[in-house]
Amino acid sequence: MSAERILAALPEMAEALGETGIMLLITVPIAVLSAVPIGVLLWSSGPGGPSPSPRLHQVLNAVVNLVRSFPFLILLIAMIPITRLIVGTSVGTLAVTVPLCVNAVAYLSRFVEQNLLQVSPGVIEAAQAMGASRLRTIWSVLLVEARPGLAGSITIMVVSFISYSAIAGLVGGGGIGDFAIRHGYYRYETGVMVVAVLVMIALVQLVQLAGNLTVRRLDKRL
Amino acid sequence: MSAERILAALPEMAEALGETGIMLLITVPIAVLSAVPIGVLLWSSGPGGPSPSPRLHQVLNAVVNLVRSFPFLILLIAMIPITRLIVGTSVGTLAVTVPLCVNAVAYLSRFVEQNLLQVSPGVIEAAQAMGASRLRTIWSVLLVEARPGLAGSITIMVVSFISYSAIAGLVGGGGIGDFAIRHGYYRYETGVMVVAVLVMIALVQLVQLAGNLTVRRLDKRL
Amino acid sequence: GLAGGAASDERTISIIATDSPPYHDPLEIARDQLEAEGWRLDVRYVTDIVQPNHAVSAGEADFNFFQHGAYLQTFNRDNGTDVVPLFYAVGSPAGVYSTRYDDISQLPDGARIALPVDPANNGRALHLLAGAGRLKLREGAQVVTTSQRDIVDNPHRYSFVEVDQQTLTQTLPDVDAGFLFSRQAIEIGLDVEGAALLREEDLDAVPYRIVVGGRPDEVGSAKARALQAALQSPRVRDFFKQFYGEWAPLPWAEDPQAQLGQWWKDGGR
Amino acid sequence: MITLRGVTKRFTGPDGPLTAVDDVDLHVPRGSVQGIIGFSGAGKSTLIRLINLLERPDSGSVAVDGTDLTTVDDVELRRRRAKIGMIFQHFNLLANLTAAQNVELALRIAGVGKAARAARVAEALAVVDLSDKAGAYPAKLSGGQQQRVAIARALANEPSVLLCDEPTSAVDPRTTVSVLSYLKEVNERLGITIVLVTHEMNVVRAIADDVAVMDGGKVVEHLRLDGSPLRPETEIAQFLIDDRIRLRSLEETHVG
Amino acid sequence: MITLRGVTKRFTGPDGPLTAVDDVDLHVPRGSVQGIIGFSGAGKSTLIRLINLLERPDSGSVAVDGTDLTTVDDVELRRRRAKIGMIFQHFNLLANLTAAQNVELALRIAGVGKAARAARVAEALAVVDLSDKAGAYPAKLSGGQQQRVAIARALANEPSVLLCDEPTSAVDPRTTVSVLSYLKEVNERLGITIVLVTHEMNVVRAIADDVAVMDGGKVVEHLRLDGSPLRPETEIAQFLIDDRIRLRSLEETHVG
Ligand SMILES: Nc1ncnc2c1ncn2[C@@H]1O[C@H](COP(=O)(O)OP(=O)(O)OP(=O)(O)O)[C@@H](O)[C@H]1O
Ligand SMILES: Nc1ncnc2c1ncn2[C@@H]1O[C@H](COP(=O)(O)OP(=O)(O)OP(=O)(O)O)[C@@H](O)[C@H]1O
Ligand SMILES: [Mg+2]
Ligand SMILES: [Mg+2]
Repeated sequence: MSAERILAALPEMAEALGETGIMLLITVPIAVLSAVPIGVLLWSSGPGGPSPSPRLHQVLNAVVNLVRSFPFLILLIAMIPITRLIVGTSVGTLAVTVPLCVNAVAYLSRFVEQNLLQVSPGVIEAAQAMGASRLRTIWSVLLVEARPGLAGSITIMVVSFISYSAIAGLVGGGGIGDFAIRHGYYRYETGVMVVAVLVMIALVQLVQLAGNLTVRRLDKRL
Repeated sequence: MSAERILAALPEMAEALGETGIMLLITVPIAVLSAVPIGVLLWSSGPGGPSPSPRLHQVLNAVVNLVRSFPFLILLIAMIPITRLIVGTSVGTLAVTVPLCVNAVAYLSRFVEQNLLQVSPGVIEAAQAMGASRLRTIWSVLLVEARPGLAGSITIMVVSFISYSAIAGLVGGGGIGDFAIRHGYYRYETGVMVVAVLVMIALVQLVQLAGNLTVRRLDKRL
Repeated sequence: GLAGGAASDERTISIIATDSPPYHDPLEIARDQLEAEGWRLDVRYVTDIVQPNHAVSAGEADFNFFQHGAYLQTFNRDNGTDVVPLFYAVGSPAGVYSTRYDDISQLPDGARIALPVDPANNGRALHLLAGAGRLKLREGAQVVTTSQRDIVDNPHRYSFVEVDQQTLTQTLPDVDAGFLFSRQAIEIGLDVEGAALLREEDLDAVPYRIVVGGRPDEVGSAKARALQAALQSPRVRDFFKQFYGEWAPLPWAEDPQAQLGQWWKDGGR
Repeated sequence: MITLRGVTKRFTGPDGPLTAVDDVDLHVPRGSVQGIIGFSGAGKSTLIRLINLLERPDSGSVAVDGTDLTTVDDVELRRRRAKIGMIFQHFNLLANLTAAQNVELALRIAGVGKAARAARVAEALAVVDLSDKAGAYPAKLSGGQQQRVAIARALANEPSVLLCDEPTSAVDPRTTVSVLSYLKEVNERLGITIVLVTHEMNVVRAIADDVAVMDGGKVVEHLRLDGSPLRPETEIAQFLIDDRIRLRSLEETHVG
Repeated sequence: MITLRGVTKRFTGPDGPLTAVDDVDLHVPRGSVQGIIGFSGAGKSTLIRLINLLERPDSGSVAVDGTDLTTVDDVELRRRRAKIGMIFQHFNLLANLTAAQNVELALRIAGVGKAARAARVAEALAVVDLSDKAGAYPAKLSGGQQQRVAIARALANEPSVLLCDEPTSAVDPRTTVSVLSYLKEVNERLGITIVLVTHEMNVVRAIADDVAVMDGGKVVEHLRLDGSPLRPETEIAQFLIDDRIRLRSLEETHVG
């Protein structure tokens, strides 16, 4: 009976996987593209950064902390009007990507800041001595040296987001995590849940493997 | 009326804050103490690490990924028998710290691994040349050099966990995040929720500030 | 609270409850009365709907207060638990509402309909639609286990989106129609009866009454009697009247065990 | 042409403030080679870093080619810096770029077009005899090879001023000759002004026109290297100029 | 006493495999000072790193004090290494420890008791004339000061073998004299065996008993420094021995 149920649930599971895919495909690029500049600003405006600006740093810091303070569920609810404005609806996979992005950006900005702090001050000085503009220093020096660390952080984030989709179910966002909970937990179809969790584990292993390989390929220090 | 409700909710909010405190006080030290050795093993057994061991690395990697694959709710449920064994109950603040710890350990282990990857290979070689044992190298060299990065990562984790307690509410774990959700989401007491969120924001700002200061104090490169 | 150990001492009544108004406020009112009588009420609020039954079953709490009878019956069957519906608290009627249409006949083909994601009420919404002839469900499908998979014919090509109970009100403007509990319709200013596209005919349908659950050995116990008296007090009645309006269904005198048993024997639909 | 006037730079040391560069006046005419020598910690690196404003002076003015750099805005400072090459004591190579990419970076920053870059990278690497290591990452290079990449990076840009902080500390005599010959050549051919910190007197002798001797943050003596015999006045200069190592003099020289 | 036999080490270079050390035999008697010179990239650092097995040889044996290190287990290797001091070309100081803490680390690793450590740290820092910078972090030290901390760290342990990779590359002549005098002193007094890579011939002359000349991974010549005049046979040795810098010889020497 359980096997039968699992078979019956397979198409729906495939759909859920697709939803997770959509969420990641939308969230991750947006998060990376927004978090890198924010993280760079956080770092460069901070004390010890190349252009310290206590005011800007405090504001950015506060905004990032603000977003990170919200439990995701509250963020999701609080953002419904904005979500509706952006994607036209407050339910479904697309709708959930909006708070997911906001959360991801805040999360990743901190990672970016942290990675930049690890870059050797010497190479930044070298760029300055060559007369590099701020943007050029960031793009051609800082991000190049921080690349392996950033790849590692992005991997950590993507993995988190695979299981995060569990909360997306609250507004019909779907995804494999939501699927596992709805079937396995609420409908007691343990077999289906186990399969769903196995799929998630496989997905996470894959992402982590790809991430680790990327880090190793990017890191030229050894 | 709202002001009145907020006032009435204050003692309960204080209690919730206390619960968050308990959760953090239990979870963070355990997470740090367990994640550091696991992260060190992950790093040292990995390719490029000082004692590469593909088998051990794969096993550790898989276990960490396994835990990180589970949506927190499923982890919480799946662990109930273990939780009951350890703290004697499956509901309440203490009960929720068990899965919270497990999740935190997996999460932080990755951070530790990532931070160790950033330590300059030269100082590790220097320790080896001095005849340092593996443990000594890790303790007196690796962790010393990774200290600022680790402090940053722990800060990121603590901040995450403040709002994480929202999920703890599923099984009556309490905490300020849960308080906010119960009042704001389930009881529509928006005023109370706003106050709770403000408290969380203040808490997060405080933690982040302390974290940033610690990082800056520990980092001697500039 | 910082929960330790199992079902507490003689004069402490421990209960696990949901933290929504129809559960929270009566409990707080009951607390006063119980304390006056020398009881201590230890409430643990949870948001999950699975663990409370397990916790009571395992003796970690004396009672729970979060579910309707239909959910409890099915839960017991599916999980091998034996939680007994001790007494009723209040009826919890529901309906299908819309901010876009006034009548079910206006609902166009292909309409998007919001369902609660929790199994206790997910099937309930589908049965409402089936009852009105808008779609066909598998023969013999029980309310609590019914899901979209049980739809055998969907002539109007409705699509469904499943959201959390609590977000049903906020997401209603984004769908063509959605399931709401009566109290939710009240909260967003809808006319409970007038605005409904579909409404559960029997305002006070037996299986959807909220029950207080406990282990079989609590039937008739001193704690159960004290709790029942406190949750069915005049002050609680006043609260429900104020909360729902005069039609508040309060079938306090009836015996949930017998009624739900009968309903279950009849096929649990 | 470089003119420092009353330049002072203070740091916070382990026990209290520390004047690393103390009221230094220095004039380096266009096209000349200025050597700087001094004991370890005398303030040589700090002084050279003050010239392109990597360290901002606490007081005093720093003029390069007639403009006081302490007064110009960021954009102008960057434009100026692009024409001031620098070889760092610690190389400061990017670990994630190959030797060639490290050199190319300097050209990209200077706005050299893609087409021209490859040729100039190859040329610069050839000067330091590293053509065969163009594709190697710094971690896989020997110490001397890393230093040579740093030299190539500074040369590639055809700067008008070149600041060299111990540019040959890690390289063997042959490479030293090769690097110095090249420096001398560009100095004479293109009129590049060179400031060179070193502790190797033979390096100074080979190409410097004038040597400033630093001690405790101050320039305590100037020696002209115009072929006439050197007559150092300060004890420090006398010691530094004499590069024979006489271990027997341990008692007198060991200060610790 | 150090004996290398047929030691070979290969790396993967940017274009194919690269033999950094090629079938080298080397015998350094106990208590003697072995110099190693050679062009940049000749394999000097690799060779010295092979002696304490920081690089494992692809073939050949490495014996220190009679034991072939390639055959001992980890614990024994560590015990051995504790008696082999090393000064790295790139210093490799811990950025988050002060100068004193960096030196103390070596003592802690060697198992020196807390009471004894403070005195020995102070002593080692005094030898390199850095007592006033004991509390400074490496980032706040000049290049030469950093190198001196690295020297103090290697000396503090009173090793029986000392491997020095360009130990005076960043320091001025006075410090060089001071360091070399100390090395000579411990060498003579305690019979410490020293291997010294350098590109400064005056350093070699001052303390080495024998100089190995490396080229392309091979030891191509040995020069004894027993006071008799040097008669280098290979061209390389001739070039290296002559530390006058003659820029006119550019045409012949510039290989790039
Ligand atoms: N980890 C490595 N991977 C690949 N190639 C390396 C590595 N380490 C060194 N090499 C190469 O091996 C050769 C010898 O390097 P080594 O560091 O021993 O030279 P060296 O004689 O110490 O030179 P220098 O005087 O410049 O320090 C060089 O060509 C170098 O590029
Ligand atoms: N960032 C800093 N913070 C504090 N003190 C510093 C800093 N940089 C340098 N110093 C100190 O200033 C003094 C001068 O340093 P500088 O690097 O200019 O010396 P130097 O002449 O280049 O020495 P070396 O020949 O050893 O490289 C030294 O005592 C050093 O410790
Ligand atoms: Mg210097
Ligand atoms: Mg070397």
